Amino acid sequence: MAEILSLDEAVRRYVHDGATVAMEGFTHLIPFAAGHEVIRQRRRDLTLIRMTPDLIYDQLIGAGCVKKVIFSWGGNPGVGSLHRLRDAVEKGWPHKVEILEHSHAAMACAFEAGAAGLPLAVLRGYVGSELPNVNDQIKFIECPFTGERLAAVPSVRPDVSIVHAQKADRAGNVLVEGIIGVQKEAVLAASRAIVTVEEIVDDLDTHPNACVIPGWAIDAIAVAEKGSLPSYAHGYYPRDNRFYKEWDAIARDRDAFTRWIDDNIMNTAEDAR
Amino acid sequence: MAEILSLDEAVRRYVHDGATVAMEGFTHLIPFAAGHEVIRQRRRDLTLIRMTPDLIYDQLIGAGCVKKVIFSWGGNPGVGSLHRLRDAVEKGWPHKVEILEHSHAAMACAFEAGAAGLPLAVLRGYVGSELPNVNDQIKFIECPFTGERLAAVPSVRPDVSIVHAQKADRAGNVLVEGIIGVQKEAVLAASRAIVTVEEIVDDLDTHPNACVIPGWAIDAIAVAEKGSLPSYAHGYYPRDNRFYKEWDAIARDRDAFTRWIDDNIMNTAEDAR
Amino acid sequence: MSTAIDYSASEMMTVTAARALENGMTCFVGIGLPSEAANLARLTHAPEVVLIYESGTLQTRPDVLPLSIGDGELCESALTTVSVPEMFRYWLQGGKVSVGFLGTAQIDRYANLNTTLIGDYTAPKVRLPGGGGAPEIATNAGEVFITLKHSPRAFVRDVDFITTLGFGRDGKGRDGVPNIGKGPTRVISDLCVMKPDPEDRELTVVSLHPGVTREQVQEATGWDIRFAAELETTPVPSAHELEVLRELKARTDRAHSGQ
Amino acid sequence: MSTAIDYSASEMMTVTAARALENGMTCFVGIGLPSEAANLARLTHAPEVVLIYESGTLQTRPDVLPLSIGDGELCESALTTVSVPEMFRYWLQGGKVSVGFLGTAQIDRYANLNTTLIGDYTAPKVRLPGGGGAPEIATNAGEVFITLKHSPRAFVRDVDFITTLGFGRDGKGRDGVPNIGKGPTRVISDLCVMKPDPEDRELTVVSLHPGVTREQVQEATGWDIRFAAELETTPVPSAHELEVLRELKARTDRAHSGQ
Repeated sequence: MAEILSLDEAVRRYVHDGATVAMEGFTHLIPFAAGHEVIRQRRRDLTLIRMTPDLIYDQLIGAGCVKKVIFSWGGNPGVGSLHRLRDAVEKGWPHKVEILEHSHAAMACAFEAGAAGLPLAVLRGYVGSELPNVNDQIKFIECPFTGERLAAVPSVRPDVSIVHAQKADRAGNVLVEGIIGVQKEAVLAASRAIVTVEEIVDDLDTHPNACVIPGWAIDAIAVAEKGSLPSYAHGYYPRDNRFYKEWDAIARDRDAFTRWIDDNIMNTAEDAR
Repeated sequence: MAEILSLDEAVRRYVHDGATVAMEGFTHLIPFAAGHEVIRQRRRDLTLIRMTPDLIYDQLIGAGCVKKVIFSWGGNPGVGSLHRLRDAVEKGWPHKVEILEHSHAAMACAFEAGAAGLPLAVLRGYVGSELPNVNDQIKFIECPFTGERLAAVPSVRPDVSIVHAQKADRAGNVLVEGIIGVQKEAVLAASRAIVTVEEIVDDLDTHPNACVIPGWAIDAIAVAEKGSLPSYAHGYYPRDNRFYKEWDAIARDRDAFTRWIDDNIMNTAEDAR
Repeated sequence: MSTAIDYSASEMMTVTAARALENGMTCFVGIGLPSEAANLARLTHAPEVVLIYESGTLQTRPDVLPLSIGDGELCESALTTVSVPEMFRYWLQGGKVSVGFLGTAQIDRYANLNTTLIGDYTAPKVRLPGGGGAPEIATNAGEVFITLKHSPRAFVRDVDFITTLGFGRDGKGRDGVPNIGKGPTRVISDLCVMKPDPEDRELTVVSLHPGVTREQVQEATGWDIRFAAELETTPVPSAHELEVLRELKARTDRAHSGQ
Repeated sequence: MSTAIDYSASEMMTVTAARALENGMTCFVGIGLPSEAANLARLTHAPEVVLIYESGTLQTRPDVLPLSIGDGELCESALTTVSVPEMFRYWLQGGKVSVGFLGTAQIDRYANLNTTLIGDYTAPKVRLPGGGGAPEIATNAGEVFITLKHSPRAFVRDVDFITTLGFGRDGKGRDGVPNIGKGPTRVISDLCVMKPDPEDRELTVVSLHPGVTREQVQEATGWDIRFAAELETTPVPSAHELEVLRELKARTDRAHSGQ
């Protein structure tokens, strides 16, 4: 049953050094405030899972929180590279980061399978791709009915998932709306789930088939206003595309990056002040 | 791309003798008007797929349209048996009907896999059940990552699926709302799809993550007002529970059944007049 | 202040079944007796019990009992409604259900359930509705409660067909199976409460309903049923429970006969 | 009445790519150049083309080009938005996509795409973003269009890494594979249009953009590229196409530079 906690407390309680963590949000509703709190609490040796690492993982990697990244597309969308990810992979700064890469289809199916409690996802995928040569977690099975060869990947089952959503009610039921990505799957696949929200309301005031995650499937709810900036929250605020562009210059340079982390994360007690 | 047709024309064009047909709707939105049209057009040798056969398949079976039924729960919900199904299976009236039975979980996964274009569905199912002894379409595979034994069933991929929904817009995009069952999956898994709707509107007037099936994934839309009675349409009319109870007496007796079919289906040019 | 209250055997059964549920449980509810008991629990001592129906309705609070597993009432009073594949994949198989609450046509001494048929599969004496959600509810839920009326035709030594696993033909059907729930932990009839023996899993009477004798239970059971060493007497329904149950059933009857 | 109009090579590329799309197609759109071309098609000759983005937005009609694959504009202007697993399972793998429209960092003579890395996998010279949706778009869509700028670093004889299948290392990568799309049927660059040879699948120039010479194409290509016997000249952009494209880009720039 979801407890309503401060973000500081939620991260402290559920995100431990060495944990496997999925912070999801497909371009939309990326849980930046929570990611910053993880950096602020100096978590180490995390295995991060995410389809599209985005700036949030670039920041975590550059800040030295990360041992390994499992992903399917690691770029700054519409802008270019994730320079901190590249620097870690190519040059080992601040230390070497291991990567395990999939396709989107496989990752999406792996989140789905994780939510469905299965050990594997089966898909018609990776045909002719050389990704299976460099990722030993991609296998192939034979359909017992048709003989067709299909790809299989392990399901995603993080120790902790963190997602951001528009709102929760007082019982901790959460509404996710708009581009919902793999957020519900991330929450359901994880042993523990933290959801940050823009606000807590009396009534979710929604329609019969809305994407609502019940409070009893969540461990902690934390209010984080503008908690997904520079990503966006449908119905609340738009994507800060300018920041995504500016990030390119900040992240290219180790010193500029470190300064940005210090000024915007480490030397603030909490986000957004 | 969906064409807007009369129900008569839609069934004539897409439902052929010998076809594999799924008419879905989990208690809600059962496409009775379309089922009645199939009876009226005297289709024969159909293989019917449906999680919960309900009265609609009882009627089709009793009317002699059916060769085989693939299902997971064949009763009159809250009332008792489907007497026409039982009479066909136990006594061969009007002729022998073959059955292939699954669990709900397996059927639901098989519809999902059909929509996902896969040849099989994998689930943690049938453990200790004797259904695999009597259904040779239930097999077991081993997870290549964990070694766990998991059930596998062929995906559902009907020649035609027929579902009922609340409304379509003029481009044939369909809104399904409330208990959505496996309707979207049935439509997407089939080679051809017919959707009957309560009404055609200018604008579906819905929310970002509503269950909307695009017109280009549907072959025919037919207006069938009250087209799911005695089932119901969320937002339009309630379930006719009394008819479900009355059906028990009608269906128990071959003559009463035949009379009912004649009076309510065969001797009417179309439903609901 | 309590006074003796009249109640029927079936009310005794429903109230006892309802008491098995508690706040904090997430219950996947079968239609019929389980649904009646689960909603009674919700309307009395367990207002926070989460009820899930296989039609996709999550955390539903129906005002009247549904006739079918997919009545509109279930959707309208739910937190949200998901597709049926999602219900079985994410919520049941995904391990979010703590209790599966099932009815059945036949049950045997190892709590295996038969809802498929009486007789031989290829030439059935009676064809029953089939498995529905039960086979996977029974294995993927944390534990299973079962409720049905006692009769020698319902409580048989060995079911004609195992639709749904209790503990298998030999009581060992769950041993060594990975990722499987505890299985049936209690069976509530109109005569008594039974639990699987901790050693060999055979159903054992642990509590007799008030006024019911061992002989009555044995007569209504198709095998030599065991009784626990410390046999209890099931507490009687309270006036409040009976009042709520009767109002619920009256509301339900009115709702289903109208229209 | 038509007059000579100035246009850039990149406009030529976008307009030509846009013209590949038609009403009735369902197009899974990659971000960047494909997105620009697909929306130009929708705003000019193919108003009914259905655009799908991997973020889950079905049948979207953005007014400005999205910077990311999941901009709010895509959701707000979509018929509906589904989850990402549903997008990849039901809509792409389920066979509902007729055309996948992709960009890439590298392409080789068999139209294999590399978006993974330059150099060796364990010691990359340049680490690229990775596969994203492309590996399965390329195999599960009915056919694939590819658009990218011509350069010897982009058009290489053999890609360093096959992220996404064209026709494999030997041109036979799709032969005998069940349930696979036709693969790349055209590649549109800023210099020309290429199609796979019907026999051996090697990319062959079928149309030169106006004013472009064979030599220019060869210089910008990392292998001895073939030219079709009947080499065509790509039709020039119309004034209308250019106007719509320029307005679209101006709207987009305004939207993305403001907050």
